[in-house]
Amino acid sequence: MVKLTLLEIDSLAINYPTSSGVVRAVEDVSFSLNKGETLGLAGESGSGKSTLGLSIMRLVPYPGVIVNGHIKIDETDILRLSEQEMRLIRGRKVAYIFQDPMTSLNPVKRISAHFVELIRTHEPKTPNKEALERAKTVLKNLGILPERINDYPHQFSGGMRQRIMIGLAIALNPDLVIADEPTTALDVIVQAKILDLLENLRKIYRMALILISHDLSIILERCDRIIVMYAGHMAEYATSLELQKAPKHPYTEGLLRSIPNIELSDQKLSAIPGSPPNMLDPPKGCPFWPRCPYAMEICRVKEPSLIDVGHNHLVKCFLYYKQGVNVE
Amino acid sequence: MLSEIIKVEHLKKYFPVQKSFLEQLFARKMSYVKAVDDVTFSINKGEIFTLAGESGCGKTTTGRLIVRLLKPTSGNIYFNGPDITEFRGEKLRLLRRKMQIIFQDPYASLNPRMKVGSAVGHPLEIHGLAKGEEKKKLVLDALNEVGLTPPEQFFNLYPHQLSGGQRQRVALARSIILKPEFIVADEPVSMIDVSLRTTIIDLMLNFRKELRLTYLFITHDLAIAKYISDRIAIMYLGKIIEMGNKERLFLNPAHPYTRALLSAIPVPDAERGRRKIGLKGEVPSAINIPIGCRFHPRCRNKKAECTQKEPQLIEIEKDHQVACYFN
Amino acid sequence: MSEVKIKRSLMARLLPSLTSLTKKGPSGWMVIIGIIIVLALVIMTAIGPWVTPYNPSKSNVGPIRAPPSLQFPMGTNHLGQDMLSRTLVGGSIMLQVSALSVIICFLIGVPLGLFSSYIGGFFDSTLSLVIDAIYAFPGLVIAIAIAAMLGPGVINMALSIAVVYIPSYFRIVRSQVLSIKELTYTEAAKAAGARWHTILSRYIFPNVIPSIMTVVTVNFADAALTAAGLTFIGLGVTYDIPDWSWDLTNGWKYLSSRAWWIISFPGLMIILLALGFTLIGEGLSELLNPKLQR
Amino acid sequence: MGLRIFIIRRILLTIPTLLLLLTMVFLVMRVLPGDPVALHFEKRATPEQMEAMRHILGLDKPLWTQYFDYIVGLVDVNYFVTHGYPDLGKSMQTYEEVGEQIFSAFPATLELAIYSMIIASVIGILLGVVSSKKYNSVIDHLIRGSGTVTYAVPVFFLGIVFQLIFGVYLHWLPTGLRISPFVEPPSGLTIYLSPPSGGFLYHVLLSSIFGLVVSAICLAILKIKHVKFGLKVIFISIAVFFASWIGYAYASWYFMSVRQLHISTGLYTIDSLLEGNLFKFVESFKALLLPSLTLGIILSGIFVRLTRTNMLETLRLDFVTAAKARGLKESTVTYAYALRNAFLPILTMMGLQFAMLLGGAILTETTFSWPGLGRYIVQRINFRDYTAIQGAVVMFGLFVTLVSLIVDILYAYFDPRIRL
Repeated sequence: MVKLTLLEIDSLAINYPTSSGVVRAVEDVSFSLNKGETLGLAGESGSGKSTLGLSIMRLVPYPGVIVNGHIKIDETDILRLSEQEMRLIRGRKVAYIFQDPMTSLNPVKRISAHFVELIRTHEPKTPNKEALERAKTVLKNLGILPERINDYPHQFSGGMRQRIMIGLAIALNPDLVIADEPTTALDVIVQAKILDLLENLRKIYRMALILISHDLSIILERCDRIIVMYAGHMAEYATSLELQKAPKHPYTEGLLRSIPNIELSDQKLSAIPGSPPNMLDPPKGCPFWPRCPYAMEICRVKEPSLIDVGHNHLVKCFLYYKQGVNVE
Repeated sequence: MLSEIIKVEHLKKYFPVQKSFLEQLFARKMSYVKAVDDVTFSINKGEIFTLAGESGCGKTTTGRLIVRLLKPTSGNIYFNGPDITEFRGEKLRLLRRKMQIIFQDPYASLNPRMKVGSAVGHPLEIHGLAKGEEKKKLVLDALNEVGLTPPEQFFNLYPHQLSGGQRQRVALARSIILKPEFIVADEPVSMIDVSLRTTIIDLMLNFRKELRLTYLFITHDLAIAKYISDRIAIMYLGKIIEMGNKERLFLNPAHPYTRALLSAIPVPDAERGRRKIGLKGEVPSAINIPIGCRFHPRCRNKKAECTQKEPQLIEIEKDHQVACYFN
Repeated sequence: MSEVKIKRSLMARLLPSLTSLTKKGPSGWMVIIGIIIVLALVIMTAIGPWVTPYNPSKSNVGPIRAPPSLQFPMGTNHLGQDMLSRTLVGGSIMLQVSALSVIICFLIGVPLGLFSSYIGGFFDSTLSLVIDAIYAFPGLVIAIAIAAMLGPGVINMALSIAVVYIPSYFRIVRSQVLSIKELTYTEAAKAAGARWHTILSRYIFPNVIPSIMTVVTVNFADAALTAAGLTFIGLGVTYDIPDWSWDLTNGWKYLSSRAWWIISFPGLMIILLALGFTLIGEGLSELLNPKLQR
Repeated sequence: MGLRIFIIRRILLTIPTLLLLLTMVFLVMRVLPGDPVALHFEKRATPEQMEAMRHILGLDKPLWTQYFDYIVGLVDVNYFVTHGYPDLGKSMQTYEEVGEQIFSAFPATLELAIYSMIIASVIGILLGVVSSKKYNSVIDHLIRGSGTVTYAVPVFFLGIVFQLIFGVYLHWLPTGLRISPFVEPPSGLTIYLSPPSGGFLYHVLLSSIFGLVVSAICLAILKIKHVKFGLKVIFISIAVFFASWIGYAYASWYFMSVRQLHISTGLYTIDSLLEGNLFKFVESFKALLLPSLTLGIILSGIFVRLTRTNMLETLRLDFVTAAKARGLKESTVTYAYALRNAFLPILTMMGLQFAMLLGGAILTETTFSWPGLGRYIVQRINFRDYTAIQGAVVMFGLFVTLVSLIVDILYAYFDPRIRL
């Protein structure tokens, strides 16, 4: 089987210049994603995972700016595209699903209008009627009665709206779907349903998926590969099996030990001491060192870079440097 | 039983559907949201009892009713024996020293214009228990106990200078400063970063030992519920549908809703694909609750009687009760 | 002694918050510029009587309607009064009227809003209905009707303006209290056994103050403009004391004589005064808008 | 479906609101300290004269009776139909009907209000959108700054400056009145009906045919709306038949006696167009230009700020980002998504700002000698003519209530969520 690289991100850095200083929301992130693969982005609030997700759409919210790096989709560097060219990639090649289904649909437009608008933006020659028919088919696949296509968003429940969002995402059969906390606002039963739906549709349409979540359990359950983000940095990158079995980064290790597992009884949880850094004033050196049980002298001074510890398992930690690193 | 600290009997809370003043004049009839609809349970001294369920199931309302932040529509609440449902004035104020509540959102539960020190010390002031230096000492002790060290440094900070986890610690300190016997913890960790949740939970568990506290723990996260609690009650649409000892309930879930709920919980395990039990439809509105068993429209194996009469909680094994005709 | 202490702590609090405003971008600067303008005008009006080149009320100190010259930098009006002197001291009535009306509004609107929304129920609904009706009514029409009933005078003007703006205070306080009541820290206080007046004074009121501040500043601007309007249609102070709006009105009456200086200078002063307060108000409301903060 | 119920309910709601409003006006005018009659005469009349005046105005009656008379006068439909204006009492100065004076002054205010509202919203919304799109840029600061300055300018000052520049110095535009005093005011559209032919029978026949046609159309509409045929439908169609039959008969009788149909709005720009007289249109438009620009520009400052804030808030919402993420065109996102939603709170505020506009209209009318309600009220204040002031205030109140009714219905029309 030939693996085709769909997305390639290279040393990406995103800053938010604010009145009280520059927030380096994403720093030195590089990874690639093959067609049809699933990748999980795990991290706590403020870890830069959503900014990273939006940057793939080139929609980093104001005042964020991409200050360094490349984002290539199918070999095209999207950072060099004109706004017009980029617009045609959004929704057609890459689709995005947002966290809160209650606010991500236009409240004054019918569901049908959302679909027709989308289809006719990217395929202007499609007649209205045909676009409507296609929308109805999509709804049917999502388990929503096609008659409800003329309803307004507020007439649907949260779970239903998230289905509609998924429908809008897959309607043009994109190569990549980015789901940013798609179920955080929903209850567990609905969450499981939505994630199942996403998984099934992904398989049917052979799409790649980037699942962004603060919940490592969901990501472990659903993704082939995982990136663990911490304070804008990629702490670790590995397959989910390897990440769970042999976590390398102390943060990943701590995270895995603090998640309760309903299948186990008498589980002993332990917390990561301290709290996430203030992004306006991050610690010097490795951002994790103030909370790290293995912190060394060098960690306070120098920032580690990503190193491969075998089988494309990357980790950003001095513990895995072969020889001593010079402290400058 | 003497060891019962809280007993709740047939507790109900119906909220009238809010309408504007002028709309009320034209409205045909009042409709109600039946947030809590006949709930009965008791909590033993020193135990952690969990109310779990999806959003809108009435778990938070039950917690607020017990600490008397809301007035029940009907039913009774007993605390250490006497019925506190009708307490008011000074009696209620004295009662409030014994029971406290911790809220979900650490960003909304602290007054932004009050420094940490005065926020934590305010309950002492309210009840006239300590003043000046004595108060400050008690506050510093409490801050120390919740792990905000050094406490002197946190004493003069405003809430906006703290992180979410630190704020929740302040809330915890505020709730234990009166040395209560009973605390309602309403989703205390659901808005805190994953890596910090365990700290808060561990603090709560410590206080149980040290202060011989009893908790009513309210959560939507059954994995945390399993970790922390002794007994669990599952609520659905304002009613407890299954209740019992933690081990028994998780080992042998009897209600179809509980089973679906348990199967839906994600597990931090990359290896095994778990089978999820789907449920059809969605939770109906609490204004029009289905007749009979309130779960029947979504149940796979319903029979005729489920649509007619509501099943009551019955004991299926020791310390394990279910409200379902199939047990 | 304690007063000194209070003053000192106030200064200690205000100064850093003023300097921190400069870091908050254009909105912060708007507030600072507004404060400077207002302070400058207040100081000018206060020390005006001692620095005027001529007696501002004295007629025929120069020729009638003389254009600006070295002797009369802002010209003279139809009575031969010196416009510069009149402009220097002409803010006093507007400042008095607007300050007085703001105080009345504050003293009535804020407590009314606090109690009404905290108590809730029928009292609150009825009161809100009445207040909303006043709010929806053209403000100047109410002010005119009441000023016409009460007759001219500084206090009467202030009263009629106050009636117009009390609803703004009531509404903002009420909506704030209602949203703060939803926040759990008031519930936490209640659960801790705090009495209602403690909750109102220590948990709710301090958090309402910022939004009241924006209303106060906007209200100052509106009151000044309304006062000018009332004077313009003859419901202001009827005797001749130096007043910007009075001068402006007179200038208008002799418009065909092309004496642009009689209207321009008082008009610009009114604009400056209203602008100062508007800048503060608009800057503050942008800074405090939770929907625009991230 | 839901919209209709909402509209009916909203219309019903205006009744208590109006009652409240009328009561408040009454309270201010009668209960507030200060005797209108004494104030009117300013101590220049004997007690007997004042007593006689009180008697004429009915002020000697008990307060409750006065209140009752006042409300009844306003809702007296018969009076309204026969006179063409409501009973608002007699002027203390001229002893003429206040209602008549107010109704003749009102169109001038309405015309001014409409034009300045259009100017304010066009300028305000356009600049507001631009400003929010260019958030924190030089353009944004400029627009925002000028909006703030506009807000601080007294409306009459701007009016005076305009008069000075365009009237006194440049002589481009008239500085007062609705139309030059040498031009006859436009009369509106007059349709001359041909003299009636045929006799009584002819009219009966014609009107019954008309009734049949109308009820047939009515049945067809019911059919399209899938209303089930039943007793209700029969009843409705019979009622419609009789109503249209009588209506037509009355109309044809009326026109027979009048023989000409006169349509006039009282708005000079529209009436002159109806009349087909372009010269009058230009004249009245020129006269309208300065006052409405003055008022519109002053008000636009608030609209800029409102639009900008609401747009900024809306542009941050998820559905706007989501729309961009679907690759929709920038213009679609800005207008169909952001502005369409931001427009709802703007619309509400527009309703409230209308009240402010009327306040500004009083000053503008005074500045430009515009013979509207505002100038009327100001003139009457100088005479201390309290019945007239009260009447004018009531009229302003009715106008505002009507506008807020329209705004609320529009809101419901634009926002599907409210129709629940």
